[in-house]
Parts: sequence; C-alpha cells; structure tokens
Amino acid sequence: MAEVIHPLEVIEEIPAEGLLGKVMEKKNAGMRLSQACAVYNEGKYELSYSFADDTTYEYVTLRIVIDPETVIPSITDIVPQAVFYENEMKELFGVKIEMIRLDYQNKLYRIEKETPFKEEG
Amino acid sequence: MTGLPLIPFLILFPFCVGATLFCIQNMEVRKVIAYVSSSLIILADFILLFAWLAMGARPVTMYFETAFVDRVMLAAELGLMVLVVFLCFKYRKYWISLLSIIPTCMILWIELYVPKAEGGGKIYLDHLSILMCLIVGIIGGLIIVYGAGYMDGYHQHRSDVPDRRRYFFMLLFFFLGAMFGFVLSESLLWIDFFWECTSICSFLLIGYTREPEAINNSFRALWMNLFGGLCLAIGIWQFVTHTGSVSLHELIAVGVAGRAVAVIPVVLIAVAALTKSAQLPFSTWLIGAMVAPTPSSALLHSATMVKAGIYILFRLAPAMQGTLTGMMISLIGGFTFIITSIMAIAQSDGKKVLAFSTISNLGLMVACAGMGRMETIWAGVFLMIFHAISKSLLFQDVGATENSLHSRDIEDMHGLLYILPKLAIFMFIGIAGMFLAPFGMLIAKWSAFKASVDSGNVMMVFFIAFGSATTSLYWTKWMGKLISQSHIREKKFEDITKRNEMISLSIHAALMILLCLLFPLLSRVYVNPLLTEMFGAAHDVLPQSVLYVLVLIIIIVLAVPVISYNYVKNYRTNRKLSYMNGINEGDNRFFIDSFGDPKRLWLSNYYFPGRIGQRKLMVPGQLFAMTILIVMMIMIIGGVVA
Amino acid sequence: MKKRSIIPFGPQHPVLPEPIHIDLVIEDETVVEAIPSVGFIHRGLEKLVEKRDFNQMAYVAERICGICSFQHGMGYCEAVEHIFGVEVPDRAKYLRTIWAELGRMHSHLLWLGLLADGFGYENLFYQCWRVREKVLDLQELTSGGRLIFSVNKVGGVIRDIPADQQRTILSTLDEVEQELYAIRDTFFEDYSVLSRLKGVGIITKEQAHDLGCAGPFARASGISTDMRKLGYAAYGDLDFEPITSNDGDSFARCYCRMQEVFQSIDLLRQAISKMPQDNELAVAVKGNPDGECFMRVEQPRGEAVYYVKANGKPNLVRMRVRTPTFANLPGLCEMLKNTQLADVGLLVLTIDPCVSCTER
Amino acid sequence: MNMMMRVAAYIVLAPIVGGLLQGIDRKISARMQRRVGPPLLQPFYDVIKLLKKQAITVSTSQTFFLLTYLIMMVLTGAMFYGGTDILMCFFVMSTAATFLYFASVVTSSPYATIGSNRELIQMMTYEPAVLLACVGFYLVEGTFNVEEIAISDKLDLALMPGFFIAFVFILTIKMRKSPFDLSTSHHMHQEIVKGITTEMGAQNLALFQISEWYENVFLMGVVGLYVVNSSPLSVIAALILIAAVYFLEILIDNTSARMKWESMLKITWIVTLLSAGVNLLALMLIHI
Amino acid sequence: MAVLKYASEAILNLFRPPVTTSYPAAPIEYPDGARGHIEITIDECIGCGMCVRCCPCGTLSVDRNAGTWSINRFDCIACGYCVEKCPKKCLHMIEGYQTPDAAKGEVTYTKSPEVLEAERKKREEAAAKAAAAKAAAVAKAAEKAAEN
Amino acid sequence: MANVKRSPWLLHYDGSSCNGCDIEVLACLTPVYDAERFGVMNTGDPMQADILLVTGGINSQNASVVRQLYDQMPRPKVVVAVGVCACTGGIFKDCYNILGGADKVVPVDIYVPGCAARPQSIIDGIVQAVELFQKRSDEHDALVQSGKGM
Ligand code: NFV
Ligand code: SF4
Ligand code: SF4
Ligand code: SF4
Repeated sequence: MAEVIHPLEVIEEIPAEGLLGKVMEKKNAGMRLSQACAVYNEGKYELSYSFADDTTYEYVTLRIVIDPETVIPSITDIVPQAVFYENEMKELFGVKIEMIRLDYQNKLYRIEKETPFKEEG
Repeated sequence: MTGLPLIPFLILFPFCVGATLFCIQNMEVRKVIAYVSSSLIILADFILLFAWLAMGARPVTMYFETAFVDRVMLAAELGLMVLVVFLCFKYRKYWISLLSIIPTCMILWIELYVPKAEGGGKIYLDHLSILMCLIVGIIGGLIIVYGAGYMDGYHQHRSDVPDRRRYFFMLLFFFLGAMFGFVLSESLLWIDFFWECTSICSFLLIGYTREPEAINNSFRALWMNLFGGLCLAIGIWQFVTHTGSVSLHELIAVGVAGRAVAVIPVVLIAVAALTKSAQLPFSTWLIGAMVAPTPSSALLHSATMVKAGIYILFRLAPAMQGTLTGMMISLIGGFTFIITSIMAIAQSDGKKVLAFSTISNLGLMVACAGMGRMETIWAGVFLMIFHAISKSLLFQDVGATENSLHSRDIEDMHGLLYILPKLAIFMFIGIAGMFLAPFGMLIAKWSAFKASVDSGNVMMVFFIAFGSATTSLYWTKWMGKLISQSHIREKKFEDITKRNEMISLSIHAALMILLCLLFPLLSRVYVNPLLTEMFGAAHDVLPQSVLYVLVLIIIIVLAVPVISYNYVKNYRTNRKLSYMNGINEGDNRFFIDSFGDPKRLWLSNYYFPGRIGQRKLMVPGQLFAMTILIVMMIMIIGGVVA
Repeated sequence: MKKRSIIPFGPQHPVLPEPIHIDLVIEDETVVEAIPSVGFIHRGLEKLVEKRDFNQMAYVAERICGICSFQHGMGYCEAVEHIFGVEVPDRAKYLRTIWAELGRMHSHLLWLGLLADGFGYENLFYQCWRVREKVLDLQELTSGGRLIFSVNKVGGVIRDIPADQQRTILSTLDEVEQELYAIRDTFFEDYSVLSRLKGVGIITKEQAHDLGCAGPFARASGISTDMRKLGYAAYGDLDFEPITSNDGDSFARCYCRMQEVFQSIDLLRQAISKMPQDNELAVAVKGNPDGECFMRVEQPRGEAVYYVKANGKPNLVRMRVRTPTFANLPGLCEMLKNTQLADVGLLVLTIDPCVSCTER
Repeated sequence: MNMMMRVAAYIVLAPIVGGLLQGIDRKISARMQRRVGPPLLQPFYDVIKLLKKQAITVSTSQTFFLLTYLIMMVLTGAMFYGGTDILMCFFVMSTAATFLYFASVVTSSPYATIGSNRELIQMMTYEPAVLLACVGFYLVEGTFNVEEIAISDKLDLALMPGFFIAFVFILTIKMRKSPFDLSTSHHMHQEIVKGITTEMGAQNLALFQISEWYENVFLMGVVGLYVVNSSPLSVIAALILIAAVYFLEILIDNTSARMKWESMLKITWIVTLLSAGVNLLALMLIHI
Repeated sequence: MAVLKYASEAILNLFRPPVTTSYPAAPIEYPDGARGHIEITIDECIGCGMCVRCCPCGTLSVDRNAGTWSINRFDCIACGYCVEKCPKKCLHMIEGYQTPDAAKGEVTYTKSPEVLEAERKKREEAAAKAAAAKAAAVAKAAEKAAEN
Repeated sequence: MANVKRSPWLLHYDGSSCNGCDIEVLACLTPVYDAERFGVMNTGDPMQADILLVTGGINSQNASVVRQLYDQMPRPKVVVAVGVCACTGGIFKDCYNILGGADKVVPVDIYVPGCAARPQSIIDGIVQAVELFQKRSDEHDALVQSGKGM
C-alpha cells in the first residue's frame, strides 16, 4: 500500500506591501507558483498566490485583500511565469497590476465586456 | 600579311576616347562622345569580323615588326608600376608594391637581355579571339551606354560619393582597350602588359567611391591579380629562357607535343588565369568588387576581366588535356562551381548573388577548359557566351533597380513585377537564361555534363550533378520574389531608369532570346570551326537533331505561357483573401496579432546564412582549394624537375 | 531583419485541433520569436456560478473540457465536498478512480495520436485512435457517455460499475495492452519518429521548475510530482510511482505519457481488484456550502487546481479552475525559442495543450 | 507514327492511369491503417467536384502558372514516351516544377510561400539523383535516347542497381510521400497547412492534381525503363517492377514520420552519393 | 532504432479485417444505460417545474395549465439532472440520439385529453373547494366582525 | 458522370467548444468510423473545403475567424453545426463571452445535436450536408451554364 501524503495546506494573509518579499521568500524556498487568482467579493479584491512544493506537496497560498483602487506590483520579475495569471486578473477583474513583463494590455482574451468579474452576482 | 589597321584602332581608340573624356568637363558632351565611341567600337567589331571572314576565316598572325611599339609598351608598363608603387605607399600597403615591381623587372629583363627568336607576329586572329572581341566590344559597349545613364541615377541616390564620372568613364574605356589588346595578342609579352593593364584598371574602378571598404577591396583585388601577374611573368620567363620564344601558340604547340619545357609555363599561366577568373582560393576579390558602381561590376563580371582568365585557359586547353595541370584546373573549377553556388544560396544582396553565381559559372568554364577535350570546350564556349549576356543583363538590371528602389536586396524585390514591371521582366529573362530549361546556359551545362561523363571524369560528374541542383535553388527563389504579390503596395517607387539604360537592357534581352533560337546555327557555323582550329576536328557535342528539338522546345516553352496567359486572361474567377489561419486583416498584408492589433505579414526566402554562408564556407573552401593547388603544383613542378 | 518572415500560426490550423494563435517570426525555418495568444475559446464559464447553483455547476465543470471532463467534475465535487466536510463512500471513491484512469488513458492515447499526426505519421495516428476507441467503449459502457459522463455529483457518484462490466473492463484492457505494444515500439524505436522527437524542445529540470510546469511535461524533465500521491479518490490505496524521464525533450514527454497509459492499465486492475463491495454510492449533502478550498487533482495533463469559495448561498461566490495547460504555457513559450518551424506544431502538441481547459 | 501513337496514348491515358493509381494507393493505405477507405474511383470524384466548383483564386495569375505547369508536365511525359532524350525530359520536368513554384509563391500567402521554399529545397534534393540516373543509362547504353535505351537488349537494372536505389529513394520526394512530404502532403494535416497547395482551390487544385497524375505516370515510366529492353517479356517485368515500387512507396508512406528538411537533404544526398556514386564508379571502370 | 518499424504490422494489417463500423448501413448498438435523449411520460408529469429549474441549460419549459412540457433537443446536453430531480420520476433517459436536422425546434408534449380533462376537473374541484373554503372563511370573518 | 456528393471535403473549425465535439469530429475520420468511406477528407484549408463543420459556440474573438473561413470557401458550400454549443450555445449560452451558436455569424444548414455529438450523429449530419451540397452544386451548375454565375 502506497503511503498517502497529507501535506500542509495553508492560506497566509499578508499585507499588499509584503507581497514581493513573500514571493521572493517562497521562491527561494524552492517552491513553484502553482496558481494565482482573484476574487471580487464585497467590494474588495482577494488575490491568492499559491505556491507548491514538488517533493513535499506542501501548498501555501498568500492572500492579499485590497481595495479596487490599490495598485499592486507585478511579481513577474521574480516569477516570470506569472504573466498569464496576472494578465488574466487584470483583464477579467480589473486588478491594477503594474509592470507585467509581457503585458497584453487587457487583450489576452479580447472579450467585449470589460472586467466581467468585477460585479457582484 | 602585314595587318589590318582595324586592330590598332580597336586597341588604341578606347584609350584615346578615355583620355579625351577625362579632359571634357561638360557632361552632355561627354555622354555624346561615349555613345558615339561605343557605337564605333561595336561597329569596328563587326567590320573586323566580316573582314576576317572575307579573308577566309582562317587563323592569321600579324604585326611582325613592332620594335617601337614594344618600347612604348615597356615604358607604359614601367609607368604602371610607378603608379602602383605610389598608390601602395599612399595607402600604406607597401608589400603589394613588390608584386608589381618583381614581374615588371622580370619582363624588363626578358625584353632587354634574354635572347629571343625575332620576328614573331604580335597579333593573332582566329575564331576564339574574334569571339572574344565581339563579346568585349558588344557587351562592353552596351555597358558603357548603360553606364552613362546609370551614373546619373547613382549619384542621385548616393550623394555621399564624390562625383568622379570623368575618371570613371576614362577607366571603362581603358579597360576595353586593354581587353582588346589582351585577346588579340600573340606575344606573351604583350599579353603580360595588357594583363597588368586590366588588373590596374579594375583596381582603380573598384576603389571608385574611395570609401574605406572600397579601398580595402580594391587592394585585395590588386594583390590577387598582381599575384597572378607574377605567376604569368614567371611562366613567360621560364618559357623564354628555355625556348627563346614569346609566342603563345608556340607555347601551346610545345605543350600539345608534350614537351617538359612547356609544363611549368602552362601551369603558371593557368594559375594566373585562376586569379583572373576569381577561382577559389582567389574568389574574394571579385566579391569585394561589388562595392564599385554597377557598370564596372557588370564589366568585370560579364564581358571582361574574368573572361580574360577563361580565354587564356581555353587557349591552353589543348596543352592541358590529360595532364596533371588539366586535372588540377578542372578540379579547382569544379570545386569552385559547387562551393560558390552553395554560398550563393545564403546571399540576399542581389549583386552578391550575381557575384557568387559568376564565380560558380566561371568555375564550370574553368573545369571545361581543364578537361581540355573538344566537347568540354564546346560547352565552355557556349557557357561563356550565354553567361556574358545574361550576367551583363542582370547586373545592369540590378543596378537600375537599385537606383529606383534604393536597395538591391532581393528581399526588397518582393513583388518587383508590380512595382517596377519593366525591370522585373528583364530580370526575369536574365535569370531564366541563367538556369531554366531550355535556355542556352542549361544546354551548355548539359553538354559539359555529358562531356565529363564521356571523359570519365567522375569528380566532375558529381560536381555538376550537385552543383546544378544548388544553382537552380538560388535562381528560382529570386524569380519567385519578383512575381509574388507585393506586400508593400502602399509605398510608391518611381522608375527612374534612363532611356539609354533601357536600350542596353532591351538589346541584351533580345540578344539572349535570339541566341537561344540560333543556337544550332551558331554551333555549326562558328563554334565548330573554332574547335577545329583548336583540336583539328570537331563535331557537334549534342547531335543536331537534339539541338533542333531543343529549339522547338524553346519555342514551346516561350509559347506555352503566352497561350495559357491568353487562355486565362478572360477567365472569370473570384478573388478570395489569402489563407492566414482565419485572421487575415482583409487585404492579404496584415493579420491580427497576439495583442489584437494588425501586424504586417512579411515573407522571406530561405538563406541559411549560419550554415552555408560566406563566413562559414569561404575559408574552408579557400583552404581546400589552396591545398589542391599547392599539392598539385608540387607534383607537377616536381615531376618536371625530377 | 529582412531575411525574417513574420507569419501567423493559428487560430485555425490543421495541426492544432483547437484554436491557439502564435505570432511567429522565423528566419529560414528557425523560429526567432513566438508570442502566443489565447482567447478564441474563452467562454467565461467561471462566471456562471452566479446563475447556476453548486449542484448544476458540476455539469458545467464537466464541460470545461471534453477530454479531461470526468476529472473536472470530480475535482469540483471534491472541492465542494471538502467545504461541506463530507466523506464520500469508499465505493464511490474507487469508481471515481476507475473513471479517472480511463479518462487518462483516452486522453493520452488521443494525445499520442495527435502527436503522430503532428509529425506527419498518419498511420500511427490512426492506430492510436483505433485503440482509444476501445477505451471510449468502456467509458460508454460504464457511464453511458463516450466523453462526458455526468456521473459525478456533490457527495458521490450516480452510477455503479457492476461486476460484469468490471470483467469487460479487464478483458478489454488486456486487448488494449497487447495492441499497444506495436504502437509503443514504433514510438520508441522508429528512426523517423525519433528524428523528430529526440533532442527537440528541451526543457531542463531547473527550467521546468522555474516555469512552473505541471504533469507529464514536468515529469519528462525529471520533476517527480504527481498529485495522485495526495491520495484523493482511492489513489491512497493504490500502488504506483510517478513516471519520469530526465531528458526533458519531446521524446521524454512521449515516453512518459506512453508509459502512463500502461500505468493506468495497472492502476485500473488494482482498483478493480481492491474495490469494496458495499452498495452505497453517494452521501446526501444538505444545506449550502460555506468556506473556501483549494483542491488539487492530477489531470492527464498535470496538476489542476480547483478553488471554490462559498458564503452559505446555493450559488458559489467563486469557482476557479487553474488547469495544467495554463501552467504549461510559459514552458511552451520557452520551448518555441530557436526551434524549427516544422517543430512548432509538434512542440505545441508536446505540452498536450488543451485550450478549452486553459481558457475556460 | 508509332511514336505519335505512344504520345497520344500517354496524353489520353495518363490521367486515367494516374487517377487509378492514386485510388489504389488510397485504398491500400486505408487497409494498412485498418480502415475501409474510399472507393477506388474517389480521386476522379474529387477532381470532378473540384472542376465543378466556383472558380476561386487568391492571385489571378495562379491559374496561368498552373496551366503552364500542367502543359509542361504533359510535355515531359510526351517527350519521354515519345522516346526522346531522357535528360531533356528531366530538364523540362524541372522547368515544370519551377512553374508550380511560381503558382504557389505568386500568392504571397504565408503557408504557400513556406511550402514553396520547401519545394525548392526538395527540388535541390532530388535533382542530383535524377541527373545521375540519366548518367547511368548513358553509361550502360551509350545514349540518352529513351527509345534506344528501351530497345537495346541490355537489362539496365542489373548494371545500375545503385542508380535505381537512388531513384526510388527520391521518388518518395517526388510523389510527396512521407517521410519527405515536406512541401505539401496528401494527408489531411500539415504543419504548414497544405504547403504549396494552400491557396489552390477548386479548378486550380484540380489542375494540380491532374498534373500530378501525369507526373506519376511519367515517373513510373522511368522506373519501367530500368527493365524494359528488346525482349517482349520485359514489359511484363516492368509492370511488376512498377507495381512493386509503387507498393513500396505506399508502405514507406504509411510507416514513417515526416522528417525535417535538413534530415531529408542529408539522407538523400548521402544515399545518392553512396549508391549512385559507387555504381557510377563501377560503371566508369568498366566503361574505360 | 529501426527503420520503418511499423512496416511488418502495416503489411499484416492488409490481411486483417478493417475495424470500421458499417454505420449507417447497420444500426448502432448502445450499451445499457447509454445517455441518449430525454423522454417524458407526460401524463404523469405534474408540471411542478422542478426539471425546468434544475436544468443547467435552460432547455425545458412547462406550462402547468396547458399541460405541456417542451424540450429543445438541440439544446439538451443529456446530463440527466432533470431525470434525477423529477419528483414523479416521469422523465427518462432513453438511448438513441436526436437525429441532425436543418432546423432546431422545440418539441412540445401535451397531456392526453382525458388526463387534461381529469386534471381540469380536479383543478376545478380544488378551486371550488378553495372557493368554498374561502367563502366559509369570509363568512366566518364576517361573523366574527359582527360579533365584535 | 459521377455526382459531386461523393467527394465532400471538410473544414473543421473549433469555435469555443469544450473539445468534446471537437475530438468526436476527429474520431469520425479515424479507423472505427472512417468517414473517408464517403469520400470525406479533412482538408484544414478553407480554399479546398466544401463543408464547414463548426463545433462550439461563437465568442467575440472567433466570430470574425469563422466568418472569414466561411467566406474563403468556394461555392457551393454547406455549414454544419456540431454539438449543442454550436447549435444554440448550449450550457454556455449564459456566459458573458458567448454570443450564441454558429448561426450568429454564418448561415447554418444542418444542426447536429448532442453533448458531445456522437460520431454516428456527425456522420448523419455530414450525409445530410452532402445531399444539400449536391443540390447546391446542381444549382451552381445551372447558373454557370446559363452564364450568369462564376
Ligand atoms: N488534462 C486536462 Fe485538461 C484539465 N484540467 C487541461 O489543461 O484537458 Ni482538456
Ligand atoms: S420535474 Fe417531473 S413532474 Fe415536475 S414538471 Fe418536470 S417532468 Fe413534470
Ligand atoms: S438532460 Fe440535462 S440538459 Fe437535458 S433537459 Fe435534462 S437537465 Fe436539461
Ligand atoms: S456540445 Fe457539449 S461536448 Fe460539445 S462542445 Fe459543447 S459542451 Fe462540449
């Protein structure tokens, strides 16, 4: 019988300013960016950046909660592969992210409706 | 027979015209003089031809008493040497001056101190030299006519280059004169003099713009050609000291007889010819010559200069047949043919492609000469004729295109047919002439192929089989560029080609098609006698029946497009957008890119510069050729000495 | 610059079954620059949570993609079940495993076929798909649908696989295994195939890690990661090791997926033999979910992350699916640099792109 | 007169034979893939349909080039079956191929252009083998004349197996079969869509298809020439050889991946050099 | 490494029968429980609208009064959720797919006249009962008011 | 002479399908269903196609693509919408980025329902499309003969 791994799965809430530092920390710890996503809930964005460890299967999600007007830095300088996640957040949610490495200028999906997720259902 | 006055005229007249042109300030007057004298030269050519035909079309030797002329020539040669030395010191290329001083001294010494059999004729007329005269005169004359118009456009779009047109035209005429002298001379000493003349004229022409690159390239051309001159001088010196004769035909006769005294002179003169016709390892000068204005490159590449080397090799061919020298020459020629044609694939600069293809085709001619059999010379002569015309046409056309398009890059000629239709059509004809069945070039290649099979030269068979494959690649892709629908339709280009350029181009094109059609006739009435003179007997390499079928095919090939064009002209059809995966922006020129914006489609041919470019292959090619050259020379000379 | 061609690649392109577009700048046949764009399949189905309740969303989730359909449904359901804190019955877990592995087999065979087609080997393509049809038959037999099963629901599954069907599965698997040998050998040994795969599009282990690659794509570069090790469904009871290769080239990817097909056959046999005999297929879930959860599932193409957030209403606040192809896109961009034009389609295929998963 | 008859027969029958050959090809391929496959006459249905469709084009000159290509191709075959010089046939064939290239490149469409660039590379790749095959015939028979080669009493194949191998090898390129179907493919999928035929639709594609039939019949004729000699039995042997070669091509097509141009060029030239080269050396030794 | 690795198999394939189905000449064989299309035993339907509400596609519509139930088969994903949810179990998943067509219309099922009639009666009865009850209630209320 | 309907060539474009219908279309061509029995070929090139198979719904980005592909096909041509997504938008019709079925941008002639549409169903659809193709081809012929069309 194979052993079952029960990895650590946590959500860490951090302030927006601490994002880059934390991301750097995770990257240095040898974790890979597994996903990044946004939720628009009750007038605020909740951004989650999840980091996974490929050997221990640990899963840590950094969570920042910001106002729609807050501008946050792109993490693509640290984790280049985040371009698509960030472009997606920007286009679908209207999260203000600056300095994305390859900025599709809100034309990743080229949808007609602007920021469709930025309205509560 | 004492001589035809026509011959001094042919040789001296260009020199006089050149000098006159240099003194005339007024541009219009200069042009008129240039036109008139070119026409006169062409006319004189024809008169020479007919006069000689009237004389029975037999080889004749002329001008036996020329002591005065000899002295003048000697003085001129010294003058040339002084000029070279001066320029070498001016541009701090001291060592090159040695290459001029040594042969000049040797010639001086031969002339003054070596006992020679007296009374040899200095001028020799036969089919080959008349043919060369015709090529030099007609093509060269037309190039000058073209040049008169071209240089206006040139200085319009190259305003950075100082206008030295007087000097330029002077050199062009000098060049023609020297070439006439060269192909008509029988005396080896005369040959040497005219040889040095062409070397120096070409050197000056290449350096025309006086840009650092031009100067560099011109010196490269100079030293390579002077090195050839050195070989030539040593060869002559060898021959003279052993036999006391300075007659070219004497040399050939001795060579054909298989006597050892001829071996070293023949091989040295052949090596000299290799430098002139820019074979590997001496190819780089011809490529560097591209920096000069087009008329001079056209002249160097098609009718003169490089053909001088071929001419002398053809002359030597009977003496080389079946010898080690012949083998060496054909090996180097064949090798140059294939390597440079591969390198040509990697070029996108129109003139560079032409340059590489010139070298490559010359390689084939050299190889033909080296094999030295009647069939191969037959092929070689045709190659030479068709090459001269097509190349001259192409050079002039690329030059004219460059003036209008401000670029001579083949990639910029995308859709030239829709931008500069006339020039594109001429270019198309020129390129078709270079390789497409059943134009002359291809037939000549074919017979060269057959001849190499007949002579059991396996190496050559492979060189030609693979080389013609690579050759068609670069020509075809160029043709494709011309006819592609343009993707720069919005820019307008004005066709600033002058009328005289057009005249020259049209005559070339007409000449080419005419020659293709008259091919069998030409073979019978002119080339076969030429070969008979050389080898004592001749027959058509390709049976006449095949030649007639070929002409028939030419007619069909020319007619089919016309017919099908007429057929489809009225054909009603629906235009559709071209296929771009469904994101054609609507006019075949733009597509929607990853950011949702229109992006210009751009299509380029394949070049593979990283794999088969000049940078990659030139040095290995040169080394290889050099090795062949040195090893074979050692074997040949060692064989004689031992 | 002049010697470069600028051409579009996609969206409609016969090598790609799905639309994806790449701006290509090529020099001769060498790619100098490649910028991908997506969005031709973007539907915005995550937004449907506002219009469909959490039960209906299971059917929507299935239709994120018709290839990895079952596991989408499963991943979504597991995430919601996690919020509810319910444990599905054991038999349901095994059933889910069986369907998931059948799905993996069909997906990998499909990919192998497309790959063969990508390098112009028609016959091999046909043979892969011919074998795949047998797997599809099993899927239809057990679930009622060839591709989209609709057997998941929050709390369990709605169908059972009775013993006779299990026997059919086993016997079909034997056949499939037999027929696959010739195909495998062709992929692994044929000269023309190897000339197209070996050394093409190399991604090293470090690159794969930095680019966040997932699934067989990452495993082919030597990263031994497999979400099935987390033990969701019945994977905790089964014996297997992730299949890896160290070469990181296209061949390694082909190798990993091919071996995973055999691994799936093995897992299916294990699952069938260990399947518990109770009859309970689902537990009832009552009320509405409240909370959030990240659920990871090993899809055929790698790690998929299901994020579900609910606030006690029948409609979820947010459902988000991070699909493996999405994670593999940066890897693709990296691979496309300096490849040959002939390999572009092939390399796009080697990440096993699923655009409908990617764009949702 | 005999010659005229043959030429006429070629012009009339080649498309029929070519179409049938393609039909057989598709049927056998299908069976190799364990499919039923299309009806035998499918190629004809296809061409008839294409001819009946609305005339479309991207560039109006395409039809003109394709028509020229067709006529040149017919001319090639006619010259061959008429018994003229074989080298000349191949020269005209390469001119025809050039017109095909023009027909594709004139559209300035991305995939057609890339396809035609590859077509050029293919032409370069197969040309040496073709030329050498002619040399082989010349060395064995002492003539390039097809008629004379066909009525001599030597069995060419026995003396020139190397040339034959090289020729069959490049047939894969000429017949646009895997692994060398780089510039266009009969199959449905291609990394460059349809390559040189991308912009050919309706009548234009039909023209292309018919030219290909002519071409294939010509090429098969060349294959046959390797065994045809004065003996009447040799015609049967030639037919068998043609069938075998055709089957071999189908088999190769169905069991290999499409290679890249570089591998194609290298492999083909090496095969040409080795097999034709050794054969050539041997023949030259005998010859001299 | 081998050249033409698959050649032997390919040649063998020539002698193996093709795997191609003979559809459309032969009919399709469906396994048990294949998902095909939805059928309704309309007379059992009570028009509760559960199916309409649960359908993730919005394919269905019911009109309780007219006794009709309509489905757009060109819009149904055959998920079977309606079948699961129907309180009367009058919906069934039947094998066999809807054949392609040039139009994508709805099909409407109407209850048989007898059932409709019966239902109408039932409804009337119920209505009458309700009316009676109401009347009674009103009367009661009036009574109460009067009492006050 | 042979009728046109024996040679229908397909162009398949995946609108925004979930791949389900998409791969079923491909499956139609593979050995088990082998649509080539009916002369069907998948061309991948609109210039050569007779029948356009659209799977999946239309979204704002692919609308113009589908339209362009349709326009590039020579007449006579037939459009088949495969799968409920292509018919009506299916389960995604309420998504913000789905405009609807394929008929939003091109005239659809045959609707093939199913999620995913079965290969048999697709074959049925193609067979119906082929009938239509023949009919249109005859009309086209008549037009050409009367010298009006081209
Ligand atoms: N495997 C898989 Fe999916 C998921 N999730 C992926 O990218 O295929 Ni359509
Ligand atoms: S759920 Fe059942 S009973 Fe209710 S309306 Fe639908 S079919 Fe009728
Ligand atoms: S099967 Fe699904 S889609 Fe069809 S009607 Fe029922 S609930 Fe709606
Ligand atoms: S109809 Fe169903 S299977 Fe087909 S594309 Fe739409 S959701 Fe996918």
